[in-house]
Amino acid sequence: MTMIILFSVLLLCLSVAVLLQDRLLNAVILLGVFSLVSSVVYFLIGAPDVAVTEGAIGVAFVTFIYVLALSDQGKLHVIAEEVPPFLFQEKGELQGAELELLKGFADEINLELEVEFVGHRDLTSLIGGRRADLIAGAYFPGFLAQEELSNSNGYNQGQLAKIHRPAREGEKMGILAETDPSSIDGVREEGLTRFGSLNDMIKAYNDERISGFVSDSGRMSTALFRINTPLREESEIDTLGEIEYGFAVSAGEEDLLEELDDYLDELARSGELDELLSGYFR
Amino acid sequence: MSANLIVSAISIVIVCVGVIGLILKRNLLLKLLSLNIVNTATILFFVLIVYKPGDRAPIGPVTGVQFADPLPQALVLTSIVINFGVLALSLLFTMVLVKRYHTLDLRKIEGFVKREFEEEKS
Amino acid sequence: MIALLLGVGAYLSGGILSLLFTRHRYRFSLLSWVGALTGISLAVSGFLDSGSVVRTLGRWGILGIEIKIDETTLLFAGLVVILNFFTLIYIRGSKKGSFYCLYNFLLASTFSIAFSHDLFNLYVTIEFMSLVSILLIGYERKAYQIYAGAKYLIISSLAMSLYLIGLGFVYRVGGNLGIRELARSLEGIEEFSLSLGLGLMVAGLAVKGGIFLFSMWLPDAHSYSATVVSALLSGMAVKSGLIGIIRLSEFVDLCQLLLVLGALTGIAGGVFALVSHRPKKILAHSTISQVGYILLGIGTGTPAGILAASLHLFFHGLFKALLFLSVGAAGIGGNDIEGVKELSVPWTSKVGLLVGSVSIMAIPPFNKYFSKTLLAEHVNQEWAWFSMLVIGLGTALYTLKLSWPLIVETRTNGADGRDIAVAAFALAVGLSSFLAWVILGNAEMAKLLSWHHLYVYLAIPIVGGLVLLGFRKNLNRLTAPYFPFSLENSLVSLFTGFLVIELVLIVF
Amino acid sequence: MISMGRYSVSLKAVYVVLVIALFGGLTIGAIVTGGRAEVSRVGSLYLEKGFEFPNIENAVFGVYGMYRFYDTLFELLIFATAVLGITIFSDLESSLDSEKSGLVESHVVSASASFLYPAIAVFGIYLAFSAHQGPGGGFAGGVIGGTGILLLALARGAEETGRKFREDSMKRVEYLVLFIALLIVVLGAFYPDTIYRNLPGISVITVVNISIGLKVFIGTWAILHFFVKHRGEV
Repeated sequence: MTMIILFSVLLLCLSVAVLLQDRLLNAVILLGVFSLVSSVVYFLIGAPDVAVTEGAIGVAFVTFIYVLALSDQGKLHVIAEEVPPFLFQEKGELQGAELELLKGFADEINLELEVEFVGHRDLTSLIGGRRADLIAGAYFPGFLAQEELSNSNGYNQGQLAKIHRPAREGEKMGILAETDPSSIDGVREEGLTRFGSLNDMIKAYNDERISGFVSDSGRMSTALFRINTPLREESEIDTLGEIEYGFAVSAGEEDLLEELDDYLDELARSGELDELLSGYFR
Repeated sequence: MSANLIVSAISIVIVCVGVIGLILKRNLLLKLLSLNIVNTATILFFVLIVYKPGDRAPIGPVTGVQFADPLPQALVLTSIVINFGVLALSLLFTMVLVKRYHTLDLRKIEGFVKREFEEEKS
Repeated sequence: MIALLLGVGAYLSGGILSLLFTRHRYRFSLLSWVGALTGISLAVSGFLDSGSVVRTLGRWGILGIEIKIDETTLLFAGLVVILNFFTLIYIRGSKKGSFYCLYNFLLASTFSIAFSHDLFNLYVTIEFMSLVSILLIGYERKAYQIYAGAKYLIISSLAMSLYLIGLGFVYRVGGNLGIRELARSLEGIEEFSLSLGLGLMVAGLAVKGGIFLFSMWLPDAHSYSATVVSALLSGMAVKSGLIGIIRLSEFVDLCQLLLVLGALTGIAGGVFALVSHRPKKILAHSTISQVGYILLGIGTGTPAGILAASLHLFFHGLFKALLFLSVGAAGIGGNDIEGVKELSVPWTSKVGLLVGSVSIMAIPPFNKYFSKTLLAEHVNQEWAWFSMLVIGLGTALYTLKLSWPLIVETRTNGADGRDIAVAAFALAVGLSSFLAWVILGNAEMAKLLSWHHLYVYLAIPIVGGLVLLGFRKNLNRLTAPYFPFSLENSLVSLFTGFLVIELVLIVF
Repeated sequence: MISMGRYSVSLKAVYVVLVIALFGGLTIGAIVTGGRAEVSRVGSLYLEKGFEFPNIENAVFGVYGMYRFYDTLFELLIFATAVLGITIFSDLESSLDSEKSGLVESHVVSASASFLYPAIAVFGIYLAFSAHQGPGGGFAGGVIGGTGILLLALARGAEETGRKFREDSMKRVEYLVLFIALLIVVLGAFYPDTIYRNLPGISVITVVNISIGLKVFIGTWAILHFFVKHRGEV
């Protein structure tokens, strides 16, 4: 008789344990154990029919269905614009400072990292369409429209620079498509042309189509290096302000953002961050 | 306070734990798990309610032995299958919802559903 | 017993055959309707010569499942057969084979609920019905339908678990499952565990029966699903919980509880119907408020009161299905009520809407008038009679708000084949008031048509019309809040409702 | 929100826990104070009457297989509806590119499947057939047989097993069984003694066992096949 009481107390603890799990797979396994113990209790109180049926359906079938249905949800979907040395692909293999950062973060919350390179325009639509969890690739607050996103803490400093022909400043400026001009002072809405990528913007500037453009330092160095035509001789560069490179998460994901911020702070405190950055940005 | 009253009381506590989990958990799949707990615990309660200590399985024509009451056991076989049916269909619907909205958080799903119904009808 | 087996057997075999041989699905469904018709007519003839009878299935004495044939059974089974005929003509082979299978399974389960007089058989048939209606709600795979189906499934599964716990208590004290045996063995027993068990069972059935605090899933499920499905669910499937409550009230005194629940459901359903904007949503909420009438009928506790409740249950099934079909046929189920002006509505839907709204407002020659006045005569408590008036006013208000723009302010255009079914249904609903005359007989009808009742029940629609004209502008500004109908809040209100039931059971 | 130190608990959570605790307290109070029926209990009657029929030793089978077979018919229908729901939605496009998440390829499973599956199948059939003598029943036996096929699917790949146990051709058998159950209900309602006691040749009990076992076996495999095809989507 005391066996039955012991088993039912075990059942109670199991039911509470199922609800406290945060990983779904653990919760499903515990539910299987819960059904198994209840099947044993049925046997003890003289109901073998119910014990066999609960064992066959409750333990085996239900657990199979749940485990089959559960996706190996453990994937962290990252979308990014390819910006060496932050995050880029060379000879088919991912490299970059942000890659190390994200890989460490994914291991921390035991998920599997999956990076996908997309064009500048469909960054926001992908996050809006909830296909991805995180935006990377030299992202800084103001780089994309803000209402769907929430930004993480910065991990690397950079400057926002405005490059323009002397004395004809502010006539026809160019900025990247999704940037909202309100976050950049000194740039007025009218007369702005928006470009799909930095390379087209620099080409347009060189063939005089626009009189100047705004870009951040990280992207400028790589874009110039890649299209290896120097800027026009007499262009002036005046820095608009400091920016913090970081990551962006879709608006609703507070807990993911919190974990990311804790991870970045802890990395900065332990000094690994500076050592990592110095490796990539000498 | 014989043992079977204590065990029935514990099965009711498990029902309460399952219902609290069902209401407060935001993840739709965890809601289904707690619904499964509630159903299993109700079945346990239904079989236990008529259990007298020392009951033997109602099998074998030997008379004069204290047999357990066969009726709740037969009824419970049916409700185990019913709970399985409910679970399989709700898992199917959850898969369709996740395929459409990519999230298991019920509050977000409810927001999307309301907005989508208005968009389609207006 | 033959009637039950014939009807259920016909529907089940019709469903299975239309699934296996999808080419002849319409023919098989018609055949199963004919089978059910013969079943119900056998039951009626059996009832006429031997009155209401309780038998067990399979001649096992008290070991078998009890079934009972009385007025409630016949009226509900008759409703099932009539709705089956008109909805079958309405869809007429336009759906896939599996739809017909689910359609016939739903009819089989409701037909069997009408006859069942055994508490566990009720549980199994109601669960079967909810599983089938889940698949019907989510059949067109639109995301909001799937969500409404999932919400209904979770809430009704939890409710039937509560029912099972209550059944455990009742079985422990009563020792039997058949209601006639239970009435005998629970003769003078007054126990807390018995009243709690019954409270749990009433809570479980209330979720299925569309009572306000319990079935918050109903507006979403009935307004998002396809036309025929919402017509069947509102007209017929909601009644299964009420049939269960009628069966429970045979062996225990639930009068005070049902009066309180009836008044609460009627008024709250009416208020929510007034503030919602889409025709199908208004009709779904009006189903909840009409359930209030039926509960008041059962709450009288007298056999005549239960007859009035079953009659009202029958008539409500008819005109609510008619309203859903006519709104669905016009294809305006989901549009906003204000934006309907430039739409065009086929004349058949307008006729259906006219007959439906006139009978829902209980205007004399139509069917609901007789069941409502019969109810008014038997309601013994003063405040219950007054709450009936308030519910009547609410009904008049939201019906005029729904049907006035749809009938008057929209252009009418021709009707294609499908809408003729709606017109034929409207005719049948109009004629169904003769059934009341057949059941009640001349003397009773004359009493019902007496001047005292007439001027009360004519005044209500007129007052409703005037109130609506005055407040129409700011009435349209109000919108129904969505939060009470989300999954978590409906579960919370389910348990709050259970505590209300326990409070009333303990206090009275 | 009420914040106590680190935990901020929403008002709704407190209200929910309170209501459910009240519900639990009331029910436990009813358990403890409740009386037990002394009047004629149907349960004891099932025990006495159940064993009078030839070769029925399991009283529980007597209840759900003979006296209350109408409930078991509805139970079969509920299982058939679940399977029907799954087959209706089976043409959902599976978001599974076959090479990405293959089933487990461990050699242990594929090696042991060939001799484990027959053992599972025999156990399932034993449970289904001996429902009236010992514990078990059509449902348990059918489910065990069905999950045995899942083991085969894990070992030999879902597509190949899917072709071997084609569930849509088996669907006709599944619904034929429903007809048999319906027939038994109708016959049992009018001539209970003839078919359960002295029916020459085959005994109705084995027909009941076979039909339930077979139906659940096919239904289980149909459901599992769906979830294998659409794995990893929640």
